[in-house]
Amino acid sequence: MIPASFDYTCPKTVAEAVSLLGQNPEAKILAGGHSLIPMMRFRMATPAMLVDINQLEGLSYIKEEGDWLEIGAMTRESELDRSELVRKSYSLLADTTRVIADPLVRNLATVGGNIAHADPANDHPATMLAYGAEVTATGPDGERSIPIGDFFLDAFTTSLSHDEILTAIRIPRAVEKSGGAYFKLERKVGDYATVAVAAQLVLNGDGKIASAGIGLTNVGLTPIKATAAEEALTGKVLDDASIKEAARLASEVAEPIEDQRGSEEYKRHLVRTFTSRALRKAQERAEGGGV
Amino acid sequence: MGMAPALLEEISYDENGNMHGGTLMDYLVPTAMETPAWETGETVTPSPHHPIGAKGVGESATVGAPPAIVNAVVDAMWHLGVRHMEIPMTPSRVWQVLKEKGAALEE
Amino acid sequence: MSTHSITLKVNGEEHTREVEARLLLVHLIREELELTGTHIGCDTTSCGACTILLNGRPVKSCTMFAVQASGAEIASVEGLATNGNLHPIQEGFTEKHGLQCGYCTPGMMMTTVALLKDNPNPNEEDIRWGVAD
Amino acid sequence: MLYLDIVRSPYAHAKIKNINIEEALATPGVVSVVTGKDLDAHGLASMPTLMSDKQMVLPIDKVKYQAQEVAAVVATSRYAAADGVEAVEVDYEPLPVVVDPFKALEDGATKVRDDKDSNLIWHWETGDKDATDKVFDEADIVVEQSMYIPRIHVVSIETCGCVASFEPIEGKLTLYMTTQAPHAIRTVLALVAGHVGLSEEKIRVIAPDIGGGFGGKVPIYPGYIIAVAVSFLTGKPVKWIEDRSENLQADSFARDYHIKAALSAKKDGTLTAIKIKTVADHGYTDAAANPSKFPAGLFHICTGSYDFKQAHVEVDGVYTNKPPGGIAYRCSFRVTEAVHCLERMTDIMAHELDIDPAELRMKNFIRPEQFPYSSVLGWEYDSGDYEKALRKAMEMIEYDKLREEQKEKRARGELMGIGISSFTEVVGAGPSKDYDILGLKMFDSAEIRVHPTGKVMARFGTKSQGQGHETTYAQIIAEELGIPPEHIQIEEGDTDTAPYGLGTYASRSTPVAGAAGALAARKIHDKAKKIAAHLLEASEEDLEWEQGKFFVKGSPDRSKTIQEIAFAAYTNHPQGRSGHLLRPTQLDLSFRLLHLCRRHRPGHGRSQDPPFRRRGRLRCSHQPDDRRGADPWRSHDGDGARASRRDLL
Repeated sequence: MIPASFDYTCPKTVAEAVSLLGQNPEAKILAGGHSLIPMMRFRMATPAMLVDINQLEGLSYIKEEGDWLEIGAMTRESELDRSELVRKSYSLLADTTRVIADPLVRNLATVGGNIAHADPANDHPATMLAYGAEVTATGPDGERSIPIGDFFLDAFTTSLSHDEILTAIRIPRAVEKSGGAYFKLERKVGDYATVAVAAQLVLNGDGKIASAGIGLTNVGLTPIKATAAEEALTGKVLDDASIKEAARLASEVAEPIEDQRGSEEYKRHLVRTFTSRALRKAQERAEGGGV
Repeated sequence: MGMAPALLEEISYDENGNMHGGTLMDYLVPTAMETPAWETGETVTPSPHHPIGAKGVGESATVGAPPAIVNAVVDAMWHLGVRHMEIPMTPSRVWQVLKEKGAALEE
Repeated sequence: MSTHSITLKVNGEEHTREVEARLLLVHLIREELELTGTHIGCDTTSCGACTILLNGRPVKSCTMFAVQASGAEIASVEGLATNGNLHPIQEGFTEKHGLQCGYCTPGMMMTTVALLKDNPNPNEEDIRWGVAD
Repeated sequence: MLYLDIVRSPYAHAKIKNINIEEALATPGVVSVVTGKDLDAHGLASMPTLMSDKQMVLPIDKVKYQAQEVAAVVATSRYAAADGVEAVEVDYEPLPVVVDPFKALEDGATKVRDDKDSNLIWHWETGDKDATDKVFDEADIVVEQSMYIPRIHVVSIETCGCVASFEPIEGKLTLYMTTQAPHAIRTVLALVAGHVGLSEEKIRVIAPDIGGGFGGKVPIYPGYIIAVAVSFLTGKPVKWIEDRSENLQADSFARDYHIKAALSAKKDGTLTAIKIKTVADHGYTDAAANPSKFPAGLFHICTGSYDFKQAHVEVDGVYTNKPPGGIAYRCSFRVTEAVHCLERMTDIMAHELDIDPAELRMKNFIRPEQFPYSSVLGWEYDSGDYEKALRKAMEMIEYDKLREEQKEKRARGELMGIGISSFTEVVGAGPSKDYDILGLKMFDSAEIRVHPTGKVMARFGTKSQGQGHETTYAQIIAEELGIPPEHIQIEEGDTDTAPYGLGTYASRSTPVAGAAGALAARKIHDKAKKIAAHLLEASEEDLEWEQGKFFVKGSPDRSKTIQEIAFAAYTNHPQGRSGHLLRPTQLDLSFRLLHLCRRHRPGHGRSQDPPFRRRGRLRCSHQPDDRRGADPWRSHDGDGARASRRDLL
């Protein structure tokens, strides 16, 4: 399994990288490489040029600023995993990071790569949908912000243009009485999800749901935002009835297909089950219990 | 130790002879996380035909474990009318059986 | 197709090589530097037999191009023993028969070295989690 | 060094209309592209499988399974070879595919093999059908069940691969390869390529440390033959290392057994007979690593640990458009399939009769006093105490408590199950009357040399893949000779130095080669006694042995250590025994086992080899091939091995 030949560039600045992409329509960005390099080894991807963005300065950080938690695109999954800030206040993100691939992959794999690759089986996309995150894209005309809901167009296709680089992801800053959880069924460590569900809740002072976010992994061509389920929960108290209804709505919006991981029916069942579990856990965390 | 064929490993083909599971991403070999802890014991009955009484035991775990694991799963569901489970007993297969027997729970 | 001059430190020793961009790091280590303790078990980043330490962190050297490692410090299993003395991890693996065929053992050892650096007193769950790849 | 990479078929069944190699040959670094036609010109386009069926090395006109080798690219680097593979253009015409073995057996089914009449490879049956049917007719209860044991792969962490290095001046081929059976490989290579001049004495197979085998590294795969052929033709070393995906998609597979079984019993739970009908999917060629006389391997150990009165087994081997299947994997020649069937059936019977599965097993176990026991399907069981083993396992897991817990949980609607299996496996592939590979009768060999300072070099015909032979064999020899294990060097895997053996699989190394080691060590021990008698000026009858030294009875001070004796063997030998005594410290003994039956293992625990017994307490009661070596003063050069080679010719 030997990749085809390619030209390699390793720019030092984002502007330089953007310019290289602009000049080379067959170029691809190399971030953590843990999706791209295996595909190149199978010659399923044969880019003429790689623009290695691992040496770009200032793209690896996790910080709260204004209304956002901002994460640099080149932040390694293992850095997220070790971040006290993430563990303390962003339980959904912490849950997700912990189950991406395996510990060694997480040492190189990046948050930006996981999202920009737009593999519906990747874990961060659903989580970012549940959070209502925003993607920062840097191109020849500077930065622009893309709501995550507008980002995933199709399998492996995003709204980034060829000469844009995903440079950061912004998650709404954690507020009081908020919490989330990610539930994933994988066949073994390192596997893609059979099904996974991300849920994020913000509660009002009276315990009712101020806002709910639900994202689904690997049950369609793109990660799916379960909008109807989110809306059905808003303003309600999380109880057996509202959970059941949200789980049903989430499972309806899923578009799973039968494969080695299970039947369509089974996957819809998992969406219901994990939506219920993730919501319960999110509620528990929003109320200050559990981690 | 024999759990892999019982629970994970399978090579299958579609009707055109295309293989499912031709990489280690889909041919599932258990890691330390999937593998349970186990206890071993032994009794000794030396072979009378052998200068040091030795017998081969290289495959002890792998031969006996798959039916033991199937027997456990079927034992758990016998009262529901389940007589047999094919291997590998993946989560989706077990769920399918429970569903057919009206025992799959919804949360 | 481009070639690149790279310099990297492997087990404390500096090496400079002219490499094709597509040369995988594991092939540089095994075939150019002739450090064959690092093994290849799969094509899909699944097995961990090729694990080395890249600037102190365990990574899979089959899923990285050699050119990306320019300027990096790499530790492979050959660097564990010092002055003819086995590393405590090597001694531990020997004592507890943690070898069998030994093919993935170098990767297991490098992972374990890194795990213990982060977490000197892991419980069983930490260990299983840490080496599950 | 040249590097080989292989073009593989995307189709499971297709006609090869054309192979265009021009672009590949123009690829930088590519030296040549080898096709089936090129190999055919040298009579190397096909080879025999371990079951004497035919396997294509490279096809001439048709491919028969997905990922089959179609052409090979030889280049100056692995990277260039991969580029060459990408550049080879093959024009295929897809043909109808048969993947279901039941459909393959239907009239009018697509024929997988043009050289055969049908897709049925063989029908094999054993046991008395009428007598079995009669027992079934008289039974109180009969249970039936179909089951499928899917295809699985050995997936040893190191893939297959080799460096073939032909030296044209000496005419000698050295093949470094990851194999479990180096000598058998050497013989098979000579059979495949003898006609082009690769005679067996000109072939050296070296298996260094190898990354797991599990049965998958017993056969020869096309890549090996292509590498050998290219090295032979170019006179350069050629390296072929499989990728993981190639390994998973093309090498031999295990299982793929479709089983229909019926079990009969009396009301009280006494099992009376078992009937099994199986369709075995072997893919496009019968490459199973079975003893020739048993097409379905040792599947007929299916009566397991129980005292059955009758049994009847039928197996149909079937060709399909899949890679070769049927290797012995993680068991001794299809025992796993048999055990799976029997233990499922036993459990179903227990549940149907509402008898505890453990109790039903206890009731039917062969009892200790029944050994040696002859099974109805013709296996002789030497020893065992099955009930004791199961009771021990039940105590360890606190079986009764678990059943209580299960009852409580079930009352609460929770599902909990407890599974038991017990099995008896025929292991230690060594009884020549039952076992062979391609006619090579199974035995194994040990050669022990004691150096003047009392250090030992011992070589064996087996090949460890991590089983720890270096430790086990050293312990056996240490126990026999009183030489510390750390002074004993164990070597295997080089056919130029190690004595002929059939390799390591089917749990055979310690039972067979380990036995040869013990017997060879005993011969040295007997010789040492003669030298000690000479040195101590005592008669042999007056000497006693204590671990590591001989001493004169009643005078413990008058003693000679094994190390002193070893030195004397080279410097101070008895009159009239000179040359003979000095050098025949080299012993080569083959050992064939008549019957071995593994210790019974209920449940799914792991176990260790039984502790080694000191000689004297446990005597070998049957040493069939030991007669020739009865004179300890005579060197013995491996008659067993020679006899087998004669059998082959």
